[in-house]
Amino acid sequence: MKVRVKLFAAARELAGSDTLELEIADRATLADLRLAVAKEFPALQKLLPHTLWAVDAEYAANDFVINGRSEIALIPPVSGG
Amino acid sequence: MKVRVKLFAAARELAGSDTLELEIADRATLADLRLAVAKEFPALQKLLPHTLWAVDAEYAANDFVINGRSEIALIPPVSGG
Amino acid sequence: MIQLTHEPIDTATIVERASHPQAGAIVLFLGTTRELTNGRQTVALDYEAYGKMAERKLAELEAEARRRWPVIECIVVHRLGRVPPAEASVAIAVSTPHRSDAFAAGQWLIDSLKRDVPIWKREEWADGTTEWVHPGLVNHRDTEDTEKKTKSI
Amino acid sequence: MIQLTHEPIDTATIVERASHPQAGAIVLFLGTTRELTNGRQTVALDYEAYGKMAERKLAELEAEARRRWPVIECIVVHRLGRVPPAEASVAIAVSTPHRSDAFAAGQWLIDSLKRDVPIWKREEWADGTTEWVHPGLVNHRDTEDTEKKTKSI
Repeated sequence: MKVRVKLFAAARELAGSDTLELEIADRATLADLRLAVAKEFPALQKLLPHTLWAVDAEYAANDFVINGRSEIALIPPVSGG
Repeated sequence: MKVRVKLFAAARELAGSDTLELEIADRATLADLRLAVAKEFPALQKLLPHTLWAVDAEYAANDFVINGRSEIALIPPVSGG
Repeated sequence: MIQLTHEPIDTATIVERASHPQAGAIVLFLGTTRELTNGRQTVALDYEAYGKMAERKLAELEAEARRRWPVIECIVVHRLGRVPPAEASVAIAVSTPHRSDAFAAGQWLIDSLKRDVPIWKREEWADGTTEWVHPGLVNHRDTEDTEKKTKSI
Repeated sequence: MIQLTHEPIDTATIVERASHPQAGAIVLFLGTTRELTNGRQTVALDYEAYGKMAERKLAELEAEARRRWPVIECIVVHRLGRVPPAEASVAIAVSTPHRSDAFAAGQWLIDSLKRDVPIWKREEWADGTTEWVHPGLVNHRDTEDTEKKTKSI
């Protein structure tokens, strides 16, 4: 299954792109996705342990099962305000 | 000794004047002045127990000894803001 | 900066004065005339001050706030005279490097102002009556209202 | 009302929107760009948002504030893009019948915004370097600085 991951801030700059594209197994979770991102995009490895996931613009837990229709975003520690 | 007492808000309205004039004994305190005001201006009797004194634009204690040069004001419970 | 004024309070100017390149936070508090108090309708509030003493106390409060918190700019303005509903009777703006100090100083300043500064308000009720507000004092009118309520239960 | 904007924040309009005849208090919080952070000079902050999610989270925060406090008007505006020193990156205005609720709700809103809303700032330092701010992350540059300091002691 192909997934796209939206990137922001330092994650976007480290990856050199505002979107990642990866192939993951059907019924993979966000935890699986994190491992896949770390493997395929080494530039993000140091940042990844500090990030959260958003699915369809809402925070989502690591055990969330990814489907092909959702918008997935990697959320580094926020610093608005 | 003649003293003047500045009045504000309900005290001013109850007395019908923004200043009281009284004769008090030399070396009288503010506590003495309160008794004198209550006696000479009965309209203020109900309000007086709830008031503070100011001498020269600063709160002053009941045992303050009045001198002829100070500006004395009766301060009802404040309600600014 | 402290000020007593008979003019409407210009909040934009106050925020402008509180702004500073070393400030990370500005808290502006506005006390505004509320149209309903315990179900009774207010046409306006009318403020009176012992001007000389009120200015002195406000200056003391600003100085004390600066001792307690790392205040960069501090503006306290109290309006006098008639203040209609939704308009501000008091404005307090504080800027600090970090936000928690601005909130703490702003709240302390308005709490202290209401407790210590010789300013008084008079309610102008919709029924044409007026009433000085002196907290802790039960006025004749309030007593009547309470009796009526008690009887109607 | 919540808003993300690339324009300078108009605080006068926000205060105007927070005013209401049933309100006795308005608290306005402004987060402003600070020129110095730990002795380093900031030329500007540059804000980026995950727009769709930031708007949703801000709307949730407004709804939650209205559940917790008797909020009459609530305005939260966050500026995006480049914000020079002394200008506001965020404005939060809350009006309530009584002042303690306005302070509590305003402080809770900015604390929650900084913790939950997907917005990020990038420091633009006077030496020409830039640096995304990700709390909890030690970046390479900070590590170097710490090492230098440690060695010089």
